[in-house]
Amino acid sequence: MTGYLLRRAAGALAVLLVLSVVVYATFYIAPGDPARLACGPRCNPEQIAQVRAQLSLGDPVYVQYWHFLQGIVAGHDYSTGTALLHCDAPCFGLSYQNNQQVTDMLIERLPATASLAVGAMAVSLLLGTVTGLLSALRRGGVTERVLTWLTLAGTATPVFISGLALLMLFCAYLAWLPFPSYVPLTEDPEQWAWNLLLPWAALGLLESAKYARLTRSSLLETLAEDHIRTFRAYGVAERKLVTRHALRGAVAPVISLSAADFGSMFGGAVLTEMMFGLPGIGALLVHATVTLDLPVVVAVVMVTGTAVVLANIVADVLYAAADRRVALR
Amino acid sequence: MTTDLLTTAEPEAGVAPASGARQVLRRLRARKSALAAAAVLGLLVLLALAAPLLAAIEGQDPNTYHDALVDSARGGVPLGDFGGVSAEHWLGVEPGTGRDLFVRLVYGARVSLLVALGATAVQILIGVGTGLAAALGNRLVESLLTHVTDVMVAMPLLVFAIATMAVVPGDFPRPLLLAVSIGLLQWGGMARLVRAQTLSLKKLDYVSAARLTGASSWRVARRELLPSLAAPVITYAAVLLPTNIVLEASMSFLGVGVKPPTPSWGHMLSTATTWFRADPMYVLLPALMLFVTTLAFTVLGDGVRAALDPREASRLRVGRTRRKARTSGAGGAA
Amino acid sequence: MPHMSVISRRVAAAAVSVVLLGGAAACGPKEGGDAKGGGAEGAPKKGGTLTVLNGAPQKQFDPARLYTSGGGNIPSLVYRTLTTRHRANGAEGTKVVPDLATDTGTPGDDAKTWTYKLQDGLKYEDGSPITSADIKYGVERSFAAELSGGAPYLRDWLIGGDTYQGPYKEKKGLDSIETPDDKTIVFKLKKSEGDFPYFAASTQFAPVPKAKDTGAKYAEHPVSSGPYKVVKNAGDGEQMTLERNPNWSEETDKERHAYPDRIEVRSGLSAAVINQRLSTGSGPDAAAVTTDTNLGPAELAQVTGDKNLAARVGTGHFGQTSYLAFNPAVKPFDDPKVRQAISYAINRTSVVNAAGGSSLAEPTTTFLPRQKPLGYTPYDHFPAGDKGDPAKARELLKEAGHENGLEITLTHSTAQNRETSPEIATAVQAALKEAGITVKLEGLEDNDYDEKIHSFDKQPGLFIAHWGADWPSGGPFLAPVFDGRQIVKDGANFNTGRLDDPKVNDEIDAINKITDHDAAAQRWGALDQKIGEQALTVPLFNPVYKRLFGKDVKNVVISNWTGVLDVSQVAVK
Amino acid sequence: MTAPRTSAGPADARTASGPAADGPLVAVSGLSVAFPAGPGGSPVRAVDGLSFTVPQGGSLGIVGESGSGKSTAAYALLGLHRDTGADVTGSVTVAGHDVQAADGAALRRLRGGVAAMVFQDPLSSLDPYMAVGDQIAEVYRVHHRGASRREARARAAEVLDRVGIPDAARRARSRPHEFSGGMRQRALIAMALACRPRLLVADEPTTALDVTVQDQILGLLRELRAETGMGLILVTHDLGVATSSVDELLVMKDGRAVEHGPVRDVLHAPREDYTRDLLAAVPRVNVRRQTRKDGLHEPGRDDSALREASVLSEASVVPGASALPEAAVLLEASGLRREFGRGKRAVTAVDDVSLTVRAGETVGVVGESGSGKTTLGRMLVRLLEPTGGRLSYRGRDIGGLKERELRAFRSELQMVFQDPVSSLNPRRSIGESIADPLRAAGKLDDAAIVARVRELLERVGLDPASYHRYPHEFSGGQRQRIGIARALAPEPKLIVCDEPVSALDVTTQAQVVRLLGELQRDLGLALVFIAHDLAVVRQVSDRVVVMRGGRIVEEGPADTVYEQPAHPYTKGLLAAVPRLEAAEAPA
Repeated sequence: MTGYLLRRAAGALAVLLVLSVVVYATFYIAPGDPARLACGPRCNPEQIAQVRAQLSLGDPVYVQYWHFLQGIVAGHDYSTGTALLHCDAPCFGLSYQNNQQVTDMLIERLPATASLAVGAMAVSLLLGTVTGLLSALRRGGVTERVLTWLTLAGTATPVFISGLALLMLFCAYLAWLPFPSYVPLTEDPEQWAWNLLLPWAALGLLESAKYARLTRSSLLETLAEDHIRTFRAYGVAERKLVTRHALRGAVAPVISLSAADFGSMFGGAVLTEMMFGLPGIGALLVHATVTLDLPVVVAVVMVTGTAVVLANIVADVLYAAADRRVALR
Repeated sequence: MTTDLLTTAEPEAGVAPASGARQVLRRLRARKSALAAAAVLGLLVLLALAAPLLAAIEGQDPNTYHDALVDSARGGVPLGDFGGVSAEHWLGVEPGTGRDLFVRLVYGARVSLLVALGATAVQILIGVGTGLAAALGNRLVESLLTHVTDVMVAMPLLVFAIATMAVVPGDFPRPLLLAVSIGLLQWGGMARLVRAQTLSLKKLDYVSAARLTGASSWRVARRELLPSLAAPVITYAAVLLPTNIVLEASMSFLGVGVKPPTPSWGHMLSTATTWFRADPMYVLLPALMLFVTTLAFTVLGDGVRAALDPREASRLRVGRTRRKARTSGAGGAA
Repeated sequence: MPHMSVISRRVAAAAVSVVLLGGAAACGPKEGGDAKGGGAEGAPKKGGTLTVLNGAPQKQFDPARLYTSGGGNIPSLVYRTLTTRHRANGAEGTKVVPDLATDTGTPGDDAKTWTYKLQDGLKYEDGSPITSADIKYGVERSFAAELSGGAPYLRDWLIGGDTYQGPYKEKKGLDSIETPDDKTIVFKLKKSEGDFPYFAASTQFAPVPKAKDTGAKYAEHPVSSGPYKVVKNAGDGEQMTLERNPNWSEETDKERHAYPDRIEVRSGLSAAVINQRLSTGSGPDAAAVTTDTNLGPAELAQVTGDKNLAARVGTGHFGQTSYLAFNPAVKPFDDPKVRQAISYAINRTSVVNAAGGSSLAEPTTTFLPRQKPLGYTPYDHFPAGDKGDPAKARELLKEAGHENGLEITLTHSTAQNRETSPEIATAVQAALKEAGITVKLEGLEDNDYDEKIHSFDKQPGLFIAHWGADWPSGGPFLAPVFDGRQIVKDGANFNTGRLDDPKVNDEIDAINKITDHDAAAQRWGALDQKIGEQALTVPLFNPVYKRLFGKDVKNVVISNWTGVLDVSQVAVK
Repeated sequence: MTAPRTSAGPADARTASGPAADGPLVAVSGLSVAFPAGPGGSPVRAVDGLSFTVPQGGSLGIVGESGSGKSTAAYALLGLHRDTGADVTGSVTVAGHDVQAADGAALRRLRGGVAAMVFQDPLSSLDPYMAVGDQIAEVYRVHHRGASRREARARAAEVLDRVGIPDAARRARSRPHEFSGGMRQRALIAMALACRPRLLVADEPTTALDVTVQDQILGLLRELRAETGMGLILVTHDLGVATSSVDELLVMKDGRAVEHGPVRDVLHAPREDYTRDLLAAVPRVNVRRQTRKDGLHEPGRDDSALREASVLSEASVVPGASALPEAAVLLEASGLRREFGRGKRAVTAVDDVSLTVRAGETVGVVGESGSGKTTLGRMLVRLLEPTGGRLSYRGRDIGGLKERELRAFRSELQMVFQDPVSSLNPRRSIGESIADPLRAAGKLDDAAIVARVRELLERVGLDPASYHRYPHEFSGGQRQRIGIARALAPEPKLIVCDEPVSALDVTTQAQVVRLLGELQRDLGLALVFIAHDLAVVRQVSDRVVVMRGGRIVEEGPADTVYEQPAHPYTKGLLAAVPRLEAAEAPA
């Protein structure tokens, strides 16, 4: 197990390294001059040159990249003009836009993203597995038909449609809920949940369809397995067959998938964050991309990449834990 | 699902495994929902193909402004009921510009379908290639490709999409670029699937038998593996298609999709969201088109999956069959 | 200031929300207008919490890095400057008035020297006195590369400004700023600048106590000289909380009212959400305003049908013009006849519709915006009527030897800003088609667009551009675009028409010497009319801004300087 | 009814299971089971008018080839077709309960409480996530509602102990994958015992097991019957298994009962041709391989058996391969090794195996599962690369050759695979599959290839016109013939047959074995015949190699190995093979 984890961790590191190189390269060839963007609308060439030097943008790209790596491993010193400060490892450098430590920016924004991801995941898992279960157990009935179509509709509705519909319905027409405005959990848990309800619902609904379908098919598959037949042949009631014997096997792939999805939600919920104005890292990323704020882009990609990679490892471990027949290699 | 849980082992003689396009089609036809979805999609494709013709019939084109049809003082809201529906403008006009909505919607279908299909094709191409190479190559190739796949899976699509849009010269055809970039960024799932399937297939005796003929590995892959991969690949592609439609719409929604004034549903939606109250038709039409298309693709995908393998969706039945085979024998009396 | 003033930086930052929203025309300081002091009934009182719902986060908060003219909106609550804009509705609000200083500045030496005296009793939030040296230091630090972002005028105007690298690298400071005593500060300029008082309203002229300067980190805890201090600045400027600064005294500050006790800024919101929240007005949203988001056409359509809502809309004007720009170095735009033909062919009605309709854009035939203080003088050299004059255009084309039509490319941005966006380009395309001109559209991503149109070498032949005023004066509106000495070959070039006419250059210098604003304005207007004859641009429209505010908001003031609702005037009690 | 009737079974179980201690334990009459058709097909009638009875404490073996409906019939005893869409008619009474009429609750009481079932695959038949003891306890509590968890666990440990699980109380906490195959089957039997049923229905209970384990399980079943007096219905395709365990035999074919009677009668005096054919086809481990010239007569067989035996003998005749020890050595392995995995996880599948195959001879390789025989076979044709040792073909070392270099040898070394389903590409016509090696060789033009394929099809006993048909249109035996044709196509010198007949029914087995024999005789092929079935191997081999744990434990001429086994393992193996003769011998 330890060996397995070590191997996966090494693989993950390699993945992240490549990812950062790709990001660097892509942005290096992208048109637009970050120094000019950072300098302001009417900078003259000398000023831009100064800013370029200050941001070390004059160095060859590999030198910049090397400094980036150094910063992550050892941190680095930087000048605010009045003082020499140390940016602790892992240091992703300073934003081109406002010279803030990118690490701080990330830390400030992670809670919103994490809140969204955790809640949406809970909503989608709950909704998805229950729906999937019901539709598997009520095979052929009206309930199944209704649920199947509902989940299909869920899959077919992009979050910018469902989110808008929810906002309009609950905040504008019915005014049951406030327009979402992120309140940190630590500040006011009740407001936190209240404000995140709609984003959770919008993202959760979309994702739940996937889990519903997976739960259903995997449950049906498990119910067709030999050991279910065994217990049926020993007079165990159908309900118990499902709850005691089929469910666990059926849920394993769902858990595994959801762990992997959880990772991608860290970077993938951009539209939801923007739709609801959540100050998360997805929104940060889009802003940074538009302004060619490379350090921020790289940092966010690293963080979300790490989340995805870690989540995949966790997913595999969970899957193996749930299903002893799978060996980790 | 009338799969019989207890007795699949016995009456096996005569029940053919999935093979032959004709059988798949027959099974597909037996599913009403899939048929309906196929019909809807057929209609959509027809609409998209016939867009210029339809525009001509209506007597409109997608880019002509109709200043007289909108109320300029009120933000350009269309004059008339239901967003300006009239004999000349079947579905009304776009607020502000007065462009014909019907024509823009059918032209939008072209973009959506083109990009989604193109992206799926790219995903299949790269995914199958990489998956095959990872499954058949030596340890080095395998671990390299596996890691590349991991990188792809870990990439935040939108960032790279935005970056790609910025990097590629402006005169490069946008739909093509969109298709290629969605395809280039989202093939990881397909590669993993193909790799896993190929690894199971590789263990099948007929692949060993093919190796014994002295055929080259490429020949083996082409003749023995690729045909068997078709079913899972098509199934997965059917899952990818609606995802790609939504991706295209999302990118257009974010402003990094096809360039205006080319009509695109996602782009229409992004400008339409604020018109929710003032001109509901403007939001509902593209939303409905997008919804129906995605839904139809999803339903059809489900149907295809069921038709390709009525027993177990996209999972090879190697393990169990072999066990069974050894004991009771899968075939009837010789 | 030019097109980019607000836009580039802010918009760049905000582009996404703009893009995303798709909706409302966006952000940026716009100025405005003729709103009557509106809002809820009753006299404004102190107290309560004002919520500001914004699209673009206040990413920059360092006084050295802010481009915002007139001291900005939220920043001007914290930073007082030598002069400031008059906080009044409409045209009255374009006047410059003293802030920290006792007057708007004493010119000397043909407006090459500007002297200011500070008021008595000025204090920072910690109670320490504000001195002229702090203002000098504040100006100096804006030269540091770490704190880039401000307007170029300090560099261009101050003696030695072009080489000075800021106080961190050059400890001895800038000699052209003198502080003979704690209350006096003197600026020495290379040339005459009658507009200096307007410029002195920028945040670069806010005092920064050298001892408290933390360089790039200063924005986190700036030392307030205004009525509020920053108690929280989180999420990269997305969430800010301002509270009263007890050491600010109303007696020294005639412009700011500071009615609310507390101001909460929430940004990063989509325009749709902001306007929806303002119109619903539940909970704290009842006492909310926005300083960067307008009503989009869709919302306008909805609001005009609702009396209660309509009463909560303020109209703002900001000196800005959207226009077609020609690059005469590219054929066939070297031929004045072709430029004129296009000027005749343009259909301003569809362009205005594409920009949001007649309530959000006013067609214009002059380059200078429709504002007296900027020098607006009506003229229409190529009368095209509401819908364009394709016949006249064809005629001119024929004369120019293009009787078989013409094929040209129009470059525009793909950003959804209703100013340089594809809808407008399409409208232009449709209108020129009538005149036999086939237009190929080249839509560029915003960064790419921005870089191309301002690059001397890569500048397209025909593109949609817009230009906004750094302050309400004709100088910053015309000079960068038409002054031949401001053609920049290796940097951002704004003289896109490449006009280098000694007569024009001389006139610009001459007007800059005038310190009487009204007199100067008249000359700017005449200059604009003169330049207009060359058809280097086709003016299209001036935007109009509609600002929605919460139902408990009182004392709404929208000046034509910024076009946005002034938070320093708003009361919620 | 020779089984001892004991009344050792606790009385409570009897009373709980309801009425009728006197009527027959099982009475089936006119039972038919039909499965609904797939799309476009007609319904499949798996069981057709079946009737039989089993007295209290009696035992019945239901034998038949695949598709005969034997398992379907057994499932009907527990009402397992209910709610599956199958159409069941006729009457089934088990210990006085009318299975057809029982409602859901009654049926659940019957299942496990009155009649318990043991399934074929012990691994997949147990819940992989649950401790074995808990699974048994759960079943116990279904039928003893008042029982506490503790009591249920105690009962689980008790029955596990009874079926011979060592340290039962502790092992009860293990999950199925921690058990060996034999132990799992014991656990399944323990589950069946838990509620003291009066009837045990065992569906191919030993089919997935090695022969030695099979022997133990059958022994256990006998013991348990003797001890508890419960009845047994044993469903199996293996006549040997059936005869050693039951009193009566029911032979089924195509859903109908062909023959029914006491074991001895059925074996000795079969009334039906089908039964006779079936018996004749069963390979016997204690019968010498026939050479062409000698004995058409086989002791202990009646005429029909003789007819079949003659066929068999013809099949296995080799022109005295054993008589030509000096025939050229084709393939020689020395110290051959193969490991899988790396580092600590490495598993040695084949360890230091040396083997010689001469032209025209048949070498049999026997061993239980996991003995490394398949790995060895695949190395011999170089589908796998040996990790150690030397492999030479006609003196040329081919052990380390690259795929490209191997091509020259590919046509000479061929293989016939076990699984008739997976050994043919379902998406290609059989003609194309057979033509593959010919096309790869590139010597013939298209017409010549088609002609050659048709010739090969005919040679293996198939219609040459079936070139364009697809594998699923053929039965298992036919598919195996196709596999053989494919192996023959490149005119190989040696064919490795990996369990070529173990997936086939006995009659089909005999035919395929005969075909292989003919081919060998006609074409002078060398064969390596790998199988777990000792009897089959004896019928075809000149020399036999016994493998265990990756090593060769014994090697020698077939008759020597079978009649005077030297190694104790070989002895054990041979002793465990169920024999028809035991029952055949006049009692």
